[in-house]
Amino acid sequence: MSSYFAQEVPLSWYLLLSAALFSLGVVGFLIKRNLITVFMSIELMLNGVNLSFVTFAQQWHAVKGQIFVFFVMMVAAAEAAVGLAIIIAVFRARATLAVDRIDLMKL
Amino acid sequence: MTILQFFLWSLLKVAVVTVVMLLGVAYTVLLERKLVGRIQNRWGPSRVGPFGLLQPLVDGAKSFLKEDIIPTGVYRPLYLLAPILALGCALISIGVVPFGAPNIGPGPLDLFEIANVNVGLLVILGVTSIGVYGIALAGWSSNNKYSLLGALRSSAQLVSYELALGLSLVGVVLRAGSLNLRVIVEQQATNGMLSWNLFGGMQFVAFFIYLMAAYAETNRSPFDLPEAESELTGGYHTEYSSMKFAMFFMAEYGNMITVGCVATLLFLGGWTNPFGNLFGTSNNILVRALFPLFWFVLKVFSFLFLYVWVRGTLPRFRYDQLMNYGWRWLMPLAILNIVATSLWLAYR
Amino acid sequence: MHLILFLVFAGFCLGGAINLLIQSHPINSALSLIVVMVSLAVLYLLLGAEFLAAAQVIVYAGAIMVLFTFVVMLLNAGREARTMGSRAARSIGFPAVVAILAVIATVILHAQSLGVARLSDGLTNVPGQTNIELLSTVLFTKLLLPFEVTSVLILIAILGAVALARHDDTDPQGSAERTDK
Amino acid sequence: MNEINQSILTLILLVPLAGAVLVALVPDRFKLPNWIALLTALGTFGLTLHLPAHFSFAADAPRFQFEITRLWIEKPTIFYHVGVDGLSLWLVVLVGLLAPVGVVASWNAIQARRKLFYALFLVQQTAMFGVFISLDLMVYYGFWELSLVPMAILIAMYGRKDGPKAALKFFLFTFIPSAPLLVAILWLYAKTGSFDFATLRFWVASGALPAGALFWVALAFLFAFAVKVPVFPLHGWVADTFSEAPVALAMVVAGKLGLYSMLRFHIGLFPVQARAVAPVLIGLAVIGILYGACLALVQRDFWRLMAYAALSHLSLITLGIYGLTLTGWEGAVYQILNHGVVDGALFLLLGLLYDRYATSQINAYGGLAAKLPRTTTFFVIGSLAMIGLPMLNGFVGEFLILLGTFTGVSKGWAIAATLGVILGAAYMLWLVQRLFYGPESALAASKPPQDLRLGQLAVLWPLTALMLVMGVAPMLWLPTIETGARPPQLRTPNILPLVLPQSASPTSLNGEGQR
Amino acid sequence: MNPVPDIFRILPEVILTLTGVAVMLLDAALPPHWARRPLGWVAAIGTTLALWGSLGQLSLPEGTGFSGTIETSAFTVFFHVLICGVVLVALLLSLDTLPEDSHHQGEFYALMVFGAVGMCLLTGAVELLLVFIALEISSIATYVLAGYRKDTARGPEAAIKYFLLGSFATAFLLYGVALIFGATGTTQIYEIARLVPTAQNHSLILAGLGLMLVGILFKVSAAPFHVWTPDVYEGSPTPVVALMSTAPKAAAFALLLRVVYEMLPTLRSVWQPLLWVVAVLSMTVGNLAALRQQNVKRMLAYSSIAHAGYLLAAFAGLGNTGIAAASFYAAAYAAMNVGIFAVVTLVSGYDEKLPLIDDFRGLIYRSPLLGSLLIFFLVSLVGIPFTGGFFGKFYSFSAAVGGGAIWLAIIGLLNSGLAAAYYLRLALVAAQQPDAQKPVVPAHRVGIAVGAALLLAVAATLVLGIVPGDVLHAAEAAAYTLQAPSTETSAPANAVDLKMMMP
Repeated sequence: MSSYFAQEVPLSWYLLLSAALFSLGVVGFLIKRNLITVFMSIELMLNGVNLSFVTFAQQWHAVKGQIFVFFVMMVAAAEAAVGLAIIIAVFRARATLAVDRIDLMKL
Repeated sequence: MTILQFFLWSLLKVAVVTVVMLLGVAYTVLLERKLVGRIQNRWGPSRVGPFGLLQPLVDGAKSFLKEDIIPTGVYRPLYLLAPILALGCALISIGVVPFGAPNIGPGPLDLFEIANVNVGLLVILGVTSIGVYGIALAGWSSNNKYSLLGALRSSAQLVSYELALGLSLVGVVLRAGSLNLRVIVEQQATNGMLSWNLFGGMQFVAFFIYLMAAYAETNRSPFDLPEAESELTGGYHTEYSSMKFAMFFMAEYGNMITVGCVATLLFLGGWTNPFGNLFGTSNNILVRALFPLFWFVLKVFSFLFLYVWVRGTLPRFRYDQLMNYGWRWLMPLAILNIVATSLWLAYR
Repeated sequence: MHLILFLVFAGFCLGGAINLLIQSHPINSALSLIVVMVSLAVLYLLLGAEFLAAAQVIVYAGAIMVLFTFVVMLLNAGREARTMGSRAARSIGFPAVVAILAVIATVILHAQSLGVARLSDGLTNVPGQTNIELLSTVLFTKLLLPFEVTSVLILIAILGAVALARHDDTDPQGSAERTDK
Repeated sequence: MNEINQSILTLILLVPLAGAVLVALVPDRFKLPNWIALLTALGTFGLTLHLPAHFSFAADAPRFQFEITRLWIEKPTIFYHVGVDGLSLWLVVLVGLLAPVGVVASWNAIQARRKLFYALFLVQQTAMFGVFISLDLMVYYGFWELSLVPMAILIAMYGRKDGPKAALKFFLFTFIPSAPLLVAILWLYAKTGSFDFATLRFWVASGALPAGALFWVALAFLFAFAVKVPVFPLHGWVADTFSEAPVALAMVVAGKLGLYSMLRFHIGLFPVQARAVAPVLIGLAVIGILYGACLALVQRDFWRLMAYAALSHLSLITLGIYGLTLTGWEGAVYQILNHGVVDGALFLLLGLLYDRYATSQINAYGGLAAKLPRTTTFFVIGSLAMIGLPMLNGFVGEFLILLGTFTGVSKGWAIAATLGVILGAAYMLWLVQRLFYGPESALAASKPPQDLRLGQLAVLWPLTALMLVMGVAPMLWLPTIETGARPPQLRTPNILPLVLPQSASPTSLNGEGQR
Repeated sequence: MNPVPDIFRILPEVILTLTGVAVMLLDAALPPHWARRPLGWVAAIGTTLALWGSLGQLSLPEGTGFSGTIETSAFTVFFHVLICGVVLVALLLSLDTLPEDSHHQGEFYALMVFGAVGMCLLTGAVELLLVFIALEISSIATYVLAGYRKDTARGPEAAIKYFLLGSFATAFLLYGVALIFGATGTTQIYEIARLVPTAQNHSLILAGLGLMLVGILFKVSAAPFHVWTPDVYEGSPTPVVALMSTAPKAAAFALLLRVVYEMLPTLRSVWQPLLWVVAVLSMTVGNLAALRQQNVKRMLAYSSIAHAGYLLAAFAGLGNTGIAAASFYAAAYAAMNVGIFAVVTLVSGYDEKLPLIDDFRGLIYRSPLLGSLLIFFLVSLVGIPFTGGFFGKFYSFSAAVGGGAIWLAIIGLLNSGLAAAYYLRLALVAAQQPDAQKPVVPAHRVGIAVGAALLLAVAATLVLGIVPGDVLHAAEAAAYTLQAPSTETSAPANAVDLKMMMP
């Protein structure tokens, strides 16, 4: 099978992509104004990190990297459950998801 | 085999399978109408063609020709995307289903499976889980409270039962030690029906859970709450008409077929002969190619029959009953099944 | 082939990520993120991590993002205001992001002996052993404790989600309905 | 007896603490807290008297007596190391003496929450004793810091009008400078591995430590002490604290701790560095004398007047210390004692006036002499002692300091300082005149006269007698002080070996035994 | 090879997990109208058992279990005891202060205990994967607990801020781990330490270290990653603040110690200046901001930022000295902070009727006990001798001075002078005459549980302040086990010789 995919891509490209995703996530965290999208930006960051792990796993032939990603997914799922529950609680208490209006306590 | 050949062959397989699948969908609809008719002591469609066999074609034509209404309040991009997503996901998963015996075909080519993936089962689960979006987005983008409620119900239902569904398959995977569907089937091939996971594999509990979850996953009666006409005037596809409605319709039946395929592969021995080697094996290439296909289709067909039978028999659940059933009964049961299976495997 | 696939799906990834930032409606952002995740799954496949590719689709796209869209739909939050963040975020955050990206990119580009990606049989050297077998072997021997501990994590998440999302004044009948949120 | 000598200092530390715990536990009824505090204070005073009674003047007697050394914390090595020498001996006694005075002064003044007051007052006693007897820098620092807390709380809770503000000011003024002090101590430890006074002195003298850093370390020490004294530009807290603090605390707050610490831990540890900065301090001290005196002249509030008077007097003592002459030192230590005794008496009396008439505005008073003859008499005696009338104690101290300055430093400074003393006479006598003489004010007429009562007399008589005795028989005290100022092995007069010119070889500065 | 059964290596965690599960199941099994308070006692007993269990681990030979993923040593035991102690105090505190009719009380206790599992694991983990999961366990538990007063407007707000910023930080940490994995090919801390000196891609490690530091410093709320702290503290239930301002922080500091001293000791020249700057920033920012606060919890939040700075000053110390000082400070800080939050809980109540500093006016008149305790803990936070706070600062700064960072110590001590201003403000307000116009709100009754909690906190603070020897020994043993003895550097190398020359 692998003969079909003979052309190779340097791993650094993957890493750059991962860095880009991570940075875009950070940017999203900073500019997004809705709690849910802010949270999504964090997920984007995690995905960027995951790509790094998988790439490095390939680099070192170390399956640990892939397992790490597996765990990150599980954690992300747990985080999503809790985070969205919190978001729902916020919405119930404040009837808004706008970051700028969650400001009872000034940051 | 060059890369070009590989491409062409793959394209051919995809085309054939898609056509067969769509035909299957169409005739499943007919099958259902006929069967439900019989169950209710009437004939069902019988005017178009002999025994109404051409009815699906007419239905299709009707869908195409109807006026395509897009209500003004909808969120257009997603409204248009949703049916495509739904149908697409329903069709894709067939791509990893092996529906015939392996190693038949020129060279390394596998004629009866589009792609043999090591994690085939996971692919099916993954694609199915994406399918939720079609329904969710449809309901949401319709900008209609019935649609939204239907979509919310549906996505909650799908997410909930997907867990039970996935867990019910773990026992099978434990037995096979692989996620490759071909491996799973081969493992049940030794003694015909006796070595099926359903019987010899002691996975009847899992099969039961799978069955229940499958009904819920495909929004079929008795779990067809998302489109409960009496409450939701049609649920998530209330605002859809013509071809787009047909796509949802086809997606539902496509999912049924996929689910039937998976049940066949995982519990009913896939394409293998239920009687094992009782009648000996033939060396004729045609026999070797077509008999498995026959068995496979037969098994899927029986599964579909079961679907319709249940629909014709059981009333609809209430929503909280549905959720309670999924979380409080099926899930723990599935987990127990996993524990029991692993213990059994460990101490066998 | 590998190159083309990489370029295509990397493009999807970046496009999705940027779209996530641009879109003002949460649901569009969520869909963009799903695009990113599914494209990443393909990239994982290219990197020989087939199990992860499947898990990515099932867990991320199929479960986590469903929850997201579900909540977006449930709360029907509407478009977000375009304030582009606070002044602090603009004046400190963006330079910081650029700096981080620049540093990491430089580091990566200067990193030595980075190999090339191959769709190998999942890092394994034993013939016939699949990626998933290798993965599970390591997972259940060397990394057993983290795996076991994850159950506590999941337990906490369930406990917490239920405690937070449940209406306090409803009857126990209705609670099951919300367990999945 | 030896056993008592072994444990007397620990007892002195623990008895007030135990008293504090006891006060905290008993119910606030029948003036129980007052009595317990008084008994504790008297008992502690009795214990402190053990020290001069058994202090050895033998030529071969160790410099520090009643020493106790116990390992407290292994790493960093901190010893519970206490002991007294001639410098600290009388100060300990003074603290012991002022404790019952303070209790008596608060007897009626403190009506609410007496338990807390007396408990904290006794804790404060412990802290002050601790400062005077500690010979391990960490232990010393501990007590030094500890002394702030009860003081601040007491000022805040029992202060007059703006208690909390004054307390905060006091605390910050004295707490922040102790930051560099601690760093300096830590630096010394990092370099030498010891907090012990004697060890550190040896190290500093050995010249093994970098001189530049040592200069800053010494400065950090000095800074912390100078604020506490206070030395002229650092006196911002003193007026507020005096006018707000309860009487019992005002009489103990100023001077002693800082001045003693200067002698022991600045000059004592860093003679060379101290010598380098001495001229600056002399200048500041003289400014402080004049500045304090001038400000005291214009005050309308007798607490503030007393505060600036204290600034003036304490500056005089600082002058004595940084003149670096033996005469000056003896005078300084003696003057610390005088100041304690005299201020104790005066504050007690002013406190009574304040309690009675509820104002500290001087011009509200007048013509009290006829109605309160005893009060007037004691106040006049105290004032005279403070001014430095011959035959009273203030004279001896001031004279010694001025003499030391005159001979050891410069005539000009001495003359300037004398001018301050004269100004001191002016404001004190003017105060007496305004308070007690002249036409009877409306305020004085508004209340029925009530002169000193038995308890107050019981305190004031001994204090007054002490002023007289200290004035006529300074020889009872001075030898002891001299043993502290000048280690017993060197009975040579005048300039101390510690302040030898820098050209002297480092070994000659080693500890006690040379030349 | 390893004679100790693996289960003993995670004994406290196992006990805590079982306790949590028991509490959870009992909560589900008890009839809805029954009081949930006994569950708190179950949790407290379980935590105490876990504390004993971790003390029992001292008898184990130092080493790792579960294929080198978790370690037991004096270091882990030190932090386990610390964490279990704090959780115990927080549990006792919640027992008496949670409103009787509060919903999900059982879940509250279970979450606390489960959170402790994560924190304990975090201090013992020597595998970054386990570190990550443990960190998440403790974080998620605290996120949920932070939002527990969900009927108020501030509770969910606090939770969401904590959650978003916490997850954000975790992502950074994770990226750092990824880069370090990329440079070394492993995530086992010992192996990383072994491989780092010879690793090819040094810059990758540096970038990874930087990102990991960002993540960890977020968790310990050090400036400039502190912005979440005041809001979260203000909005969270006070018993939870008592917990989360101490135990997870202690665990995160343990992680920081492990990362910098055990995993990357060779990069000292890189991380030390970074932590130096962060320490100074934290102290200064924390103290300056605390000066302006009107809300007690916000003030204490900023003060905790400042304390993180003081603790970080210890990282300027060399080898064992620094680790021991940091560990000791963590203990002292935990003792006094949990104590003061206990007092604040009792004064302002679970529903926080009295959140402002002015509301504390005359506390000592309303409730002499609470007032005195408040002042006592404040005094300790100021760092007055004979309290834990003093020795904490003392060791921290002497480590800094020993490591050559005299300026850090000076800035730190000046800062603690600055800090005295606001601590004292609160203390003095509490000591003032009560406002006659204001209606007197009775302070919370001090019950058995809360009394025990306060007693523990006071005792710990006093013990750490008067006889710190034993704890310091433990901290030094911890430092010794964390770090290979070879890297120990003795600052006054020539001091020993000279001392021998002394008469």
